[in-house]
Amino acid sequence: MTLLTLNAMQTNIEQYAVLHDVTLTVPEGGVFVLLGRNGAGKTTTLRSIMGLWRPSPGSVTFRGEDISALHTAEVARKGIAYVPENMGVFGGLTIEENLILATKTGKFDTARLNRIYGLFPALKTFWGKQAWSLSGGQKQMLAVARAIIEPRDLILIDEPTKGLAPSIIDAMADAFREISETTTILLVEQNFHFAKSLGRDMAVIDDGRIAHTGSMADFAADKALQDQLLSLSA
Amino acid sequence: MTQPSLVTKDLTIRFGGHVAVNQVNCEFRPGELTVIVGPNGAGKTTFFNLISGQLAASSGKVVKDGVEITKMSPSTRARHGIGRAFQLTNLFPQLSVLENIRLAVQAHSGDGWRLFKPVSSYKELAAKAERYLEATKLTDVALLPASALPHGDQRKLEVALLMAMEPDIYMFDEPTAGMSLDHTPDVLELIAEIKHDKSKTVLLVEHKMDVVRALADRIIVLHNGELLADGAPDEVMSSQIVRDVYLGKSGEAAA
Amino acid sequence: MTEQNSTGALIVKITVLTIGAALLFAPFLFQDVRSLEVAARICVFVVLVASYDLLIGYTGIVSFAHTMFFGFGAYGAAIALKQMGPGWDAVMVGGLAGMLVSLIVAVAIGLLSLRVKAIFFAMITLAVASVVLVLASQLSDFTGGEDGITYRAPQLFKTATKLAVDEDGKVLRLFGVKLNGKLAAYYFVFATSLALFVLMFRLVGSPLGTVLKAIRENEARAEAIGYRVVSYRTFVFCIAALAASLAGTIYAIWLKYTGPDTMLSFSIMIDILLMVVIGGMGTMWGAVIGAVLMVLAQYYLRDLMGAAAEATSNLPILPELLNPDRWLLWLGIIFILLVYFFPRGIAGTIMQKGIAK
Amino acid sequence: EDPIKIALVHGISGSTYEVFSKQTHTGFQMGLEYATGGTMEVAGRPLEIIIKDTQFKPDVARAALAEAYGDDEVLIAVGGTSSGVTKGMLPIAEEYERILLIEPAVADSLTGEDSNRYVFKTSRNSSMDMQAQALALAPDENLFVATLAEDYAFGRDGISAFKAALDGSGATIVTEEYVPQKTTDFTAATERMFNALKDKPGRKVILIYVAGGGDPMGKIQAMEPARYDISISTGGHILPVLPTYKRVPGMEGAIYYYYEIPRNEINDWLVKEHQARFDSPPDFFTAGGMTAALAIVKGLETAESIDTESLIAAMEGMSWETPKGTMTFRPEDHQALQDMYHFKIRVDDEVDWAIPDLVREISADELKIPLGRTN
Amino acid sequence: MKNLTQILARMGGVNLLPVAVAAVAFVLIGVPSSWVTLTVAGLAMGMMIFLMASGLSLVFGLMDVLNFGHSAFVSLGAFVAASVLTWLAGWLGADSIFLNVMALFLALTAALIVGLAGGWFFETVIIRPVYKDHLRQILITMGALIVAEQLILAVWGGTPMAVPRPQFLESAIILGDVSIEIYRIFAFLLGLAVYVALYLTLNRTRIGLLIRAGVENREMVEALGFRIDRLFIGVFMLGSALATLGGAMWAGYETLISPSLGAEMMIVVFIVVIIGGLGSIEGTLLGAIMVGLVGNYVGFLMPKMALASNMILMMAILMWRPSGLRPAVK
Ligand SMILES: Nc1ncnc2c1ncn2[C@@H]1O[C@H](COP(=O)(O)OP(=O)(O)OP(=O)(O)O)[C@@H](O)[C@H]1O
Ligand SMILES: Nc1ncnc2c1ncn2[C@@H]1O[C@H](COP(=O)(O)OP(=O)(O)OP(=O)(O)O)[C@@H](O)[C@H]1O
Ligand SMILES: [Mg+2]
Ligand SMILES: [Mg+2]
Repeated sequence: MTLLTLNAMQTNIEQYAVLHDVTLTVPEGGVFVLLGRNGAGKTTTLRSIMGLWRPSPGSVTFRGEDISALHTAEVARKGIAYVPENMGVFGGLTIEENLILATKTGKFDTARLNRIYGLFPALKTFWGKQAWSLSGGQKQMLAVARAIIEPRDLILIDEPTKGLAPSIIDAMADAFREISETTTILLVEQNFHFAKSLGRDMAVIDDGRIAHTGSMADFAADKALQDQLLSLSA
Repeated sequence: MTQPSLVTKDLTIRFGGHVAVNQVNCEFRPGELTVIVGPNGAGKTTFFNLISGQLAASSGKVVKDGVEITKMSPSTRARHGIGRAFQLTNLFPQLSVLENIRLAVQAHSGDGWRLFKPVSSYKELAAKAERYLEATKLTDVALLPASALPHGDQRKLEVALLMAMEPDIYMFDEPTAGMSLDHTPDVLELIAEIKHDKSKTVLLVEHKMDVVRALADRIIVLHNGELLADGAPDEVMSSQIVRDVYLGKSGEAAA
Repeated sequence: MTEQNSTGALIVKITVLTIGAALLFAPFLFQDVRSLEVAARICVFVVLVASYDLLIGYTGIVSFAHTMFFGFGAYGAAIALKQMGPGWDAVMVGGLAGMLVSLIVAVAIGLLSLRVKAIFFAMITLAVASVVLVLASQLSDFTGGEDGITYRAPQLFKTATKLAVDEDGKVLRLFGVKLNGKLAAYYFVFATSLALFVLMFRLVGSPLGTVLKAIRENEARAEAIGYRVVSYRTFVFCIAALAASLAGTIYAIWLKYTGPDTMLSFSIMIDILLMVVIGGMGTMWGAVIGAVLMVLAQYYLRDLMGAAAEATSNLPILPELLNPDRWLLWLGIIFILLVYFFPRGIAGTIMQKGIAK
Repeated sequence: EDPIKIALVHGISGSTYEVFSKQTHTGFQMGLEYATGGTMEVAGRPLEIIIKDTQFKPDVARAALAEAYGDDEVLIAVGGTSSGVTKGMLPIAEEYERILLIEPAVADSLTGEDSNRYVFKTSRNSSMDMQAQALALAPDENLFVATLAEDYAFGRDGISAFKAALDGSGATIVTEEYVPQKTTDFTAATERMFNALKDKPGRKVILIYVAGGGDPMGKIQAMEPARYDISISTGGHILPVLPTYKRVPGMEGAIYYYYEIPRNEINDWLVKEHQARFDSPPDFFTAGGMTAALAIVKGLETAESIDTESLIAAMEGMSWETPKGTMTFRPEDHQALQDMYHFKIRVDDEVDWAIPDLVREISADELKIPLGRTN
Repeated sequence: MKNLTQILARMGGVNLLPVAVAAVAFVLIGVPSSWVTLTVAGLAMGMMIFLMASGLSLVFGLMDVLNFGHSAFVSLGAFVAASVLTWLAGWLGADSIFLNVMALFLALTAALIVGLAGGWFFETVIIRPVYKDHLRQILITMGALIVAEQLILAVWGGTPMAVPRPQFLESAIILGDVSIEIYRIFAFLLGLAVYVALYLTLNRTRIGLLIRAGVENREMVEALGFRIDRLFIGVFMLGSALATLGGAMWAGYETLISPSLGAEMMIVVFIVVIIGGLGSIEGTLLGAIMVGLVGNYVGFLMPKMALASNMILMMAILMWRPSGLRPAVK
């Protein structure tokens, strides 16, 4: 079943046309990976879904409803969570406060909280500390934790493994696998190794256009295609 | 063996009750590239901050070429030949790429206090800045403000600033984080080049194992602020303890 | 940011040069009393605004004490001229004393508080400036209190002084302009202001200028690549203070009156701020344009609005809004619109235009 | 005929005092009207009025005045509103050798050392205020006074003038309190004055001399000085302030002008016309503006010819009629000597403000106003 | 020594500062009745300043907006309340306490409503484009201040305006040699109520958190599903309404007001916000009370120093605690 459809989306940032034609269908369940070089337009695609940039023309359809004109806050309330590239943690707030803001009611669901502690023990250690003092990787963990503290229908994640230690990346992969059983994840990644292990479907974006879509298994097997689209030959 | 250019003695910093760097003793020599690895929050960036002066040590010493620099301000340390690039990009956003680099060059040459001659009359300055622009392949965007660059180019500029400072000690903090694969080799080549100059000492924090393997002469491992292992790359990477705390399963697969 | 070669930059430079020429020939071009007053005020305020721009535009230091330094220079000259009588010795002594006091206070403020957060620094300068303002009113034996001091300028600048005489012993006229002391005074103001402005102009174009901008942009990073930020800040704070102090001395000599309302009050501080912003922060050209527009507005906007009110007198409401006494209201609105739509000020915005990408 | 040009150089924008300047202008216009019988002509020449704005800035004021003399070639300029601004204007009059008539600025120093022979002043000065105030207290051995003033030249000069007027009367000053300018809380100063006064025998008075916007009188009254038999005294004020005097019925002091006090033809006309035109009685500055206009017309009419020197000759020592009765320009320093009024506050619920009823006229010769300029 | 600091910290730390100051003043003043009069007056003055400062502190601390136009709202509140009171002068003069209170209530409500409306206008038109840009905030609110002052001048004219007060707030309670003005008691109670209300909203709800997070990263708060734009307007309206309320109370205290009233109070208000520590309502209250008390004590003990007392207090506190007494961010 289709969860999210991007339909001939064009996005301009100030006077620059960044996305030229992005058409994409994200099915419900599992991890959908979006790949592409630096500056290809991956982040812009996610931001356009969230309503942080406005695509025009083009539309975003979520569960059959056009959400491209909605305010970001309303998009979020449809059940879409966003983990931005720069993590977007609130440095002046403690870990606890960062997480509280991400809950619907202002109270924690103990089971979910415990699962988060299990995934990222560091968050428990620094619970009452202000987030600016966290290390780069710890901030990344907090950002992901915020997205999964509530049940959601779709999580948009922008390069979550950037700057993470290998062991954490593994933990994160496990976590995503688990989350993706109940929630769809749209994942932007540079770390192809990581993406390969998770993705079911995938797309490559290049210069603001979708250059390829297909199943991850096929793409992982096709070295020539990888080389052409991602300069992976090295 | 050459004299160490940089030595830390019992270097420690506490934030409240939390000890982020704990009694680290380490020596770094010219001509050697040391990669520092460790889990997130191990204290790698903090260790850099203590060496370059962004944070003041709670106890312990930092010694550069026999001179103790522990109490010096960051700018004084920079003038003593300690240079670093930052993990989170840290530039002069509204100044052009060229101006960014020129600033680093002129800090090194001590021209900051020239008051009344126009910048353009300093030919040597311009020539040097030009050189680093070319080295980092930023010539095309030299006149754009730094904030207008895409992420990858900003990371490169971060590296260019460090190069232009021409320090004795180079410290890179995850220079290729978030950089796509087509850009990464440029930066790695630059670092490798510095390594060839035998008078320079290089410290590198990096999580990407292929990068570590390609560049490291030596690896040290930090964990919970403590020095856990120190030695030749193969030796360190294959030790059980490093696998446990740092590499996890993927480490095993890769090793 | 290639300010050098855009067409916009050319426009700005030509404008500023035209203004310079107009100021140079002002006594001959506009032969009325008001114009000369306006021209002299423009000269002095260009220096004052340029020196303030060194702080706020180039280095990102928000200080509310700039009029205080202006006042030190002015009161130095004024008190010396009053006590020692009109003469160049008094001007020298007063001017130097003003600079010395400015320097000491600037160093003290700089070293004590340039380390604190920008907003605290602004508050501290505000506090110091208001203490000085009160002191000036309390030490009335010296400063004339609220009423200020009037005194005589050196002989050369007296209106009655004849610079050149014709056969009958009357003041010689050149293109209808009397060659008297007033003219000498104007050229004194013009020449000294020009010299100060050129010095500051060279300063921002030098390597030091780039360092100042770097500090504005990212202080911690400037420190990390080897610049002692506190020294640079204190230094530029002192330079700006000295320039303001000298501007004060010049203005005191021109006005022959010094009082809190002309030299120290907070409203002058606001004027300076308006001028910097209208002209465009972080460019010396902007200082000239801002000072010119604002001073012209202060002297002529009223008249203009009076004319407009008359012209519209048979329409409803408009004449009420265009009432000349409400000129400040309009200035405020124009100012808000400027900050809103042209955050880089007039010079900055024009310079942006036509940059070859 | 060429018009005779007169400039009004006041602050009409940039400060809340701009309304006072406008009152002065109204008074001036009405004065000319009255003096010329509505023709607006003197000696067959029309009068032309030019208005200049000082913006309450001395430098702008100087430029405006210079422009009036130099470009507009006015014969006489009238100004300004605040003393500091006016002080800056004095040398310009000397430079252009034209007359500057000061109205309504009050400072004594405007006719003092820094002044010059081109300056005339119709407005009262602070010494008049304070001496009249002292006389209104009927000082004797039985009187104990605590004074409250703002701590700057204006406040201190006022208190010295007050003390000088008490000299020899036997009255005692128990304490002089000076609070910073713009003080809003007078509790501390009041406690000090209470403590200094409360055990004294005889009549106990707190004298308030504060010019700012605040209302120290109301605040001291709220602390109930009556429980120590202490009474308050302060000078009269402009109409908008008089409502605050309703708290102190029976208070006595001295005032410069209140429209119901002077009994003369000119004042009657002024009050009637002002009521008719503006639906309100005239105030301090209207009366002052009119006074200035009357002085100028009389000067022009009596001068041998219409030029500065003849005018100065005519005006030195000149006496003329005003809404406040006869005034005289003292020849030495050109200050206009005038009567003041001793009043007592009466509260009438029908009237919006408290009414200063006349107790007695303090005539100009009772006041020993020190000579200003000697040059 | 260390023990002592710990004990002090447990007893309330910096919150004890006013108590300590009052104790020292008691010894120095020596006359108990004067001391009580001064202390009570100082506390009430502090509360009135708090009313004016709380809005600024709220906006400054939570939204990181330095609003120089705040003083215009103070003036506006004063004039609106004064106009309403003048208009209802009949009710004020009446003997019925009910009519008295109604007039007062209407005046304060009018001031509040004008503040809310003005705040809405100010946020949408003036402030919205300049969030996160301190310099432009200072400039644009300065411009707004000029415009607002001119408008007040245009509407009410420049003459001072006398403010009638309700009968039951006139005069003082006399206990022995101590006198306590009733108006000050009223101001104190109102200030206290406002403080409690603010404290509860900011600490017992997520609103405070949301605003702080929104200042740091507006987009992210929206991405979490909150309409931060509406919240910001709300905070700004509240801040402005507190300013007009403060102005209205101040008008009643001053009884004679002029349009420059707001501008004259501004320095004190800034000092209070700074010494209290950015963004904390507790700090602002503490700072306001310190300013009120110290002003009175110094005015009594060393009148010569009264002028500089606020500045000295600010300098001293900043030397001791560079980010104020109780900064929101520790
Ligand atoms: N705020 C902006 N202003 C101007 N150009 C922008 C802005 N944000 C992005 N761009 C440009 O849009 C293009 C696409 O950017 P985007 O951030 O979507 O790339 P990306 O695929 O996420 O790259 P990366 O891997 O580096 O994160 C880039 O060329 C970038 O320079
Ligand atoms: N200024 C500070 N105040 C308090 N705690 C801090 C501060 N700086 C760092 N820390 C803590 O010190 C620890 C080490 O942080 P550091 O940034 O050095 O980690 P790192 O090894 O660089 O990790 P990463 O690989 O994720 O960047 C972290 O737990 C962090 O929370
Ligand atoms: Mg991206
Ligand atoms: Mg790190």
